[in-house]
Amino acid sequence: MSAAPSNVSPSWAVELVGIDKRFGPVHANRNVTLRFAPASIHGLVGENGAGKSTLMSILYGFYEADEGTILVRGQPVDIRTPQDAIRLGIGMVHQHFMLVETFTVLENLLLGHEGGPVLGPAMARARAEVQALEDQFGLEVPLDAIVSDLPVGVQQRVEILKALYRGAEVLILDEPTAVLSPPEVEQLFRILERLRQQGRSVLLITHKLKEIMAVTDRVSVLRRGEVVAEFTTAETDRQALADAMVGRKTSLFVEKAPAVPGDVLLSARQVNVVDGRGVATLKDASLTVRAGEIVGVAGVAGNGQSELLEVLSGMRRFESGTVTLKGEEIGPHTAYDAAGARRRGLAHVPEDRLKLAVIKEFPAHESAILGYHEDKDLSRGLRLDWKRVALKTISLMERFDVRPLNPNLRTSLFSGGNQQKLVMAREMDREPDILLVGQPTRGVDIGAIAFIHRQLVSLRDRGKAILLVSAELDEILALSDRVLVMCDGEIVGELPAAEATESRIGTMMAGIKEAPAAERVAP
Amino acid sequence: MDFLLSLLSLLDSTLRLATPLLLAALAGFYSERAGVVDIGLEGKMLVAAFAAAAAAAMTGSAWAGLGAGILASLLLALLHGFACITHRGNQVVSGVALNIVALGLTAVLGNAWFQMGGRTPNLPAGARFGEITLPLAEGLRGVPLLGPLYYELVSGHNILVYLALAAVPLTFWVAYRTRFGLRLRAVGENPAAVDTAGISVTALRYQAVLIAGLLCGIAGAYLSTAQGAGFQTNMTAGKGFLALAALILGKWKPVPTLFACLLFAFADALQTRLQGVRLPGIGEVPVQLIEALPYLLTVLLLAGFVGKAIPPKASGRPYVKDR
Amino acid sequence: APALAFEPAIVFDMGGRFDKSFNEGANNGAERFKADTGVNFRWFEVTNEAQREQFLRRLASRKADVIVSVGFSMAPSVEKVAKEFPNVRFTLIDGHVDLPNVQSVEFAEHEGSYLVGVLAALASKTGTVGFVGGMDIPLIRRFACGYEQGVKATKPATAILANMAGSTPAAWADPTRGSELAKSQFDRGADVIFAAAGQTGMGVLQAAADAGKLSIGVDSNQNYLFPGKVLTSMVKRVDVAAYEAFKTARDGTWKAGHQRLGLKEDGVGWADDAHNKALITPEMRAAVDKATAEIKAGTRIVANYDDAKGCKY
Amino acid sequence: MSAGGGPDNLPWWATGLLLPVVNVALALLVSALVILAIGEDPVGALGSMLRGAFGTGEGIGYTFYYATSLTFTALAVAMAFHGGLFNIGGEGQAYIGGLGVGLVCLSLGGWPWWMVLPLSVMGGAVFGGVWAAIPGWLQAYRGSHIVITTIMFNFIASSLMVYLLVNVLIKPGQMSPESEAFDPSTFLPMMADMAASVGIAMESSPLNFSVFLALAACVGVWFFIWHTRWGYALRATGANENAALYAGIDPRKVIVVTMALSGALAGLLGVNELHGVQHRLMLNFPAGLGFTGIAVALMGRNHPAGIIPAAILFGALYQGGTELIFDYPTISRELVVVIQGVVILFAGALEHMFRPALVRLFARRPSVAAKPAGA
Ligand SMILES: Nc1ncnc2c1ncn2[C@@H]1O[C@H](COP(=O)(O)OP(=O)(O)OP(=O)(O)O)[C@@H](O)[C@H]1O
Ligand SMILES: Nc1ncnc2c1ncn2[C@@H]1O[C@H](COP(=O)(O)OP(=O)(O)OP(=O)(O)O)[C@@H](O)[C@H]1O
Ligand SMILES: [Mg+2]
Ligand SMILES: [Mg+2]
Repeated sequence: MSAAPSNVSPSWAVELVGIDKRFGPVHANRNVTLRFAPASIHGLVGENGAGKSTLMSILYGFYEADEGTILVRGQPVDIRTPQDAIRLGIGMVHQHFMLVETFTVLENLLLGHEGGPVLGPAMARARAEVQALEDQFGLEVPLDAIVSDLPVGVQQRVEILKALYRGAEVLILDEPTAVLSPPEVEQLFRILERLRQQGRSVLLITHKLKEIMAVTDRVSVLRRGEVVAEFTTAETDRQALADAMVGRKTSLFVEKAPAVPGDVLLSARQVNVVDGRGVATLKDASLTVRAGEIVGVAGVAGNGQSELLEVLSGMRRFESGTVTLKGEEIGPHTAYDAAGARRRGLAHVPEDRLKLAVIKEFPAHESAILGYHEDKDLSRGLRLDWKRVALKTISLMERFDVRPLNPNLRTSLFSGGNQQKLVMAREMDREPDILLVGQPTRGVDIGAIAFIHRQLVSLRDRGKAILLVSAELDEILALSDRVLVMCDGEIVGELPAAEATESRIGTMMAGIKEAPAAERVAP
Repeated sequence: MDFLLSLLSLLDSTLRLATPLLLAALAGFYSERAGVVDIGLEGKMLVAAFAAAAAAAMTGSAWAGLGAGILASLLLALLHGFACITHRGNQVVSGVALNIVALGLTAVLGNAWFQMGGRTPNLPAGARFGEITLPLAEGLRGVPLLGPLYYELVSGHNILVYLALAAVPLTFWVAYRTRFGLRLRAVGENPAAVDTAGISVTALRYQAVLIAGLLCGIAGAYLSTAQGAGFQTNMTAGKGFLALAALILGKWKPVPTLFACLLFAFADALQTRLQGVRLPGIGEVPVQLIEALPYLLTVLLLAGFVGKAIPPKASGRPYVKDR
Repeated sequence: APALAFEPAIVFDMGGRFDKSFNEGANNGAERFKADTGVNFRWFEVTNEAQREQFLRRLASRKADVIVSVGFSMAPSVEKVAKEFPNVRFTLIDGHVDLPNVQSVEFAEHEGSYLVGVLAALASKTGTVGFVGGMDIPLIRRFACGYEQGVKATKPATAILANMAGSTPAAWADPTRGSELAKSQFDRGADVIFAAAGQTGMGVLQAAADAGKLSIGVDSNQNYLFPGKVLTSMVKRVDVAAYEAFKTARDGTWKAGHQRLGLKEDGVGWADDAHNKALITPEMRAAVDKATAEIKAGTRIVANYDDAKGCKY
Repeated sequence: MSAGGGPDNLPWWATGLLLPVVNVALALLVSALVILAIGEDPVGALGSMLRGAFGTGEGIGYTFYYATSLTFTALAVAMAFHGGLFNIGGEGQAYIGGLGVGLVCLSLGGWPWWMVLPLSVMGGAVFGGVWAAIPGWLQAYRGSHIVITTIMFNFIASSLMVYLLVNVLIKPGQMSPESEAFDPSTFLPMMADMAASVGIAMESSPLNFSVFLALAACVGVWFFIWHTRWGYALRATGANENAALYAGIDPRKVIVVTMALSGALAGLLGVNELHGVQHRLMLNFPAGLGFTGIAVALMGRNHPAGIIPAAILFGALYQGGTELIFDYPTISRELVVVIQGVVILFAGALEHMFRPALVRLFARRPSVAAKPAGA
């Protein structure tokens, strides 16, 4: 617990003193004290479940602390509801979006700040004000679009704009970059910079230590609900932060031998998908994946990667084209579903684990057989043999270090990282010939990331074919033997690992095609 | 001319029958748009019908009846709110329970107060909402087409019918043009967004539930003091459920809901006129088939044309700050 | 020492004892018996099928002296329980059970309906009369058929509009629907409507009074409900049946067997009192009296819907 | 409505036993106030209900007879619930199921009951199942809201049955719209007779062999939902349709099948009411038991182990209520309805009212001022 500056002279923007919070048996915050200065960007890091979101929700009045005091600009304050926080000039962008999806952007901005009982005139006024804000910060948001029609990145911008519109002097950002593309991240950082110049303070939560290093002035580390360290960013490095978060020495690098690709196990030719609204979401997608290689698919979320995974895994019909699975051709009219895919030796870790890969209400052991409940070795006659299922689950949990080791705990009570490990364990357990993986480490802390990466590489080394979709360029670069880049439903380029650099992929992600042969040296 | 008159009479009857459905469906609109499922429209209408008839019988004033009806319905609405909002109870169970309580209680109180088997005395003209002849109706009656249209269809209803019709644009305005409406629709979709915007979810939902109570109160009073002349046990006879169906058919939007109500009422009015009609080749259509017509129609419409109705996302779920 | 108290009982059908209709008629008879003799009676209202037998059996095992069961739906239960308790007397109203300890009382509703049909035809100025039935069951069709015969026999050119309120027991208790049906019939030209629909009929009577048209009540005398607006009522003397059952059981003259009470037995008739005096013209009175006499004498036969298997006459 | 203790860590017996008992007690207290308000003796009246429901052999018979019917309709609701469907159509499915039962019994006159029973069960299940599968299909393939379609199908069932009974199936020359009586050879044995045949004297009541069928249905439903692959697929679909799709389950098929099974369970009500007791096809025999089944299922937390006691509670309310109006002529049958509503309100909708208090009671943590999470 390194020193908070001892002299009192720089008046703090916000001081959280001795905050304590429990959720039933979970002690989310333990006597946390955290201060940050005006005109500064303060980072907050910690493993999954360390209590970061809880702490900030308390500052925002969304939760009430069991104990502790809050001071804003030196004055003790009583924050019981978000309304109190808003009045004190505190704004928050939540980790899970707080948007009304059926509303337009403008309506979302207006909510709670309508400026009069009738919307008409207020709406016009708000439009002008928001426009001014957009210009000032270079944030572009279509005000009359329905939120659910917008890509997540834009939704994130709406959230930020909402906080700015409400006049936040102190802006809390809870993992805002998880869904942003690299250029969007850069843009966000420019905004944060401008806020700091205006004398406002920003509190930034992120799992990406690179970002911490890039923009923050100071950074606090939370572990198991406690503040365990605080650094001046300029005086520390990623390794030190990682070690403080986990509480021991960690390795941030994956070791990996060159790939030895074998036969083509999975391929797609000219696959097209049109969604329910008639929009083409996948256009003439073609690819091959060989045994013993990891093919990475890079791209900003929402550019057809989800559809690609869904088509290949049998969850979605496609309009035209063929998919070839271990030599077997599958057309738009072939009977092919997720169960069929699994029978043919294809496993799938989907992008959105909470929506697809586990059932939150089920106990862990029931989630641990999702997709495999028809397996002969799990049933006895008509009966699903729960004893065998439990044994199986325990072995999965042990192999992948899922904590707590309790197969009867409700799935939703496991932390995100542990849920992800459970899904990985389930899908890798049957030694699939082909593994489709989407966003394997989204929202997962660095300890778990390294583990998951090692598992993927070892599967590859056992001669399996892996298709990896990730919005994290670092992840793509660290794992892939070959990189495909997607933009607007198309596969716009392909690079061998050796030639894949951040900037080349970045330009391709933005939709600027380059001929595969054209060699350019990265700056 | 004869055809015109019978058509007008059909439409006239449609309006009368649509009124309670419309009021109740709009009540459901407010409640469900705020995220509180309301199976209890039926029960609220029933207590209101009883209270209105009882008060009108005792005071001789239809307006006193209306006031009593609204009050009774509000009390039931508060109870629903207490169970579902304050105590986060299951909204469907609460609605079912309140329907049953309303069914029993109105009969018990009716028996205790009037000793007429749960009925209230027949209301004299003064204790009911009479028909209003709109200005110029008599004078314009002779004008071809428009005259009868105005006289037969537009004029000559009681004030609650006009009130119900006026409630549709009013509701539209409230829901889509006011601050309250914006918040109401938001809390039914994503209460957490409302909460983090610094607005009380609980207060908002209580307001919505109470508005539902108010509208059901008017609907109930209409049944016993305008359309009818006294209260009978279970006189709502499923209208609350039909109103709910209209709300869903109208996809939780005020204007389409109006059309759904009119459709149900039209089918209902039509079926009284179709009884005994012979169709070429088929012969006399069984009464029961005609009677089932509104329901069959609804199913066909739902299956064929309306498509998927997407309820307010948070409806049915109590709000808990949770991940 | 006083003799063991006399204990009569009555079981009402689902409509309940204040249904303004045949249950209420039976109730009136029982109340009259109570007023005359000071003897109290037990009563129950059935709420579901299982309770029919349950109430009957309970009353029988407690040695009720006579058990009046109101409504044709009670017939199967009466049959079953009467077999179990051969020493208990049962009177079944509106139904028929052949057992040595059961008295079945049925009414010739078609005859009474015929008379009000005569009156309706004569009272109508538009030449169109209406009929609103409750639930669509043979009993109500019998009413409708008698009514139709009366109308047609009097003024063959008269048009008859007929509606049933519904297919569930709710059809007996839906005055709103009754008033809508009445309004639709008025709109189609009817100016007299016969309502044989329990409480649903109240809506018909109300709508007629509101519209300044005429209605005809059913079962009990309903003329007083809207004086001057109810042409008459087709009375079915369920009250007499109930009263007689209690009285004969008390004085020992109760007899099992089947009775069909028609005009001749004064079991059915039309209500003629101060409330509708002004509505009945001498011409109407003459016509209805003539019909009454002929039916009683057997010279005019009113076809019964059930016997004829349809309204054929 | 998740089963078992939530995140507030109450022991299972507190949520499973203590809380319901407290809630029912409160409901009875409120009922007592209502009885007091109409000028009757509440202790005597509630005592009479209790005696009526459980005090005599006959009373117990009736209580369990009602509970049998309620078990079928509640299981129907529970089955659909686990598939993520809210089936309000139990009433209509029971009605049409009864038609199936009736047709089987009418056409198999002369057969012994134990041969008729499997067929009448099938008749009820198939008719009820098909009647429910249509709304299921409409939901799955046409997106028609199941709540409306099942409500509509209740009305349609009612019209259909009246048509059939008035025009087709009515026993000729009879006033009430009922079919001919079934052949006595087909009658299910009455519990009293079965008891008598093994030398136990039991008062006569409508309780019949169907009660065993109801128990078997409970076990069957429990086994199906929680111990088979199909049950797993059903629950997965109910909890998360997208996850089901991911797992290779076709949610649309599951929805249709779930509704069919749900309707089949509701259809078995006809076995108890018609094959067991009334011995003829008649109008309106479900008499609201389909609707009450919703309350029973929700109070029983959609699990057979909860449904059985909840069904008995409601059976006791029905039968105790009958006894109440027998003993207290001034109390009308509608008061019994009020009491039922109050029980559903307190034991169902307000079930969480005492939870925070209970949590405080059980939280013997050292830390003071433990506020309830997330006001
Ligand atoms: N709502 C809850 N109620 C009860 N227990 C919970 C709840 N949420 C989480 N837990 C439990 O609290 C513990 C800590 O969860 P947390 O989210 O902090 O995981 P973690 O240790 O950070 O794991 P990871 O780093 O993999 O995310 C877990 O054992 C989890 O099961
Ligand atoms: N509403 C709640 N009810 C119960 N437990 C909760 C609740 N919210 C959070 N928790 C628990 O509190 C602990 C801290 O959660 P919190 O969300 O603050 O972690 P975090 O540091 O933001 O993690 P992540 O990096 O995954 O976002 C976790 O164990 C979590 O399970
Ligand atoms: Mg976590
Ligand atoms: Mg967080």
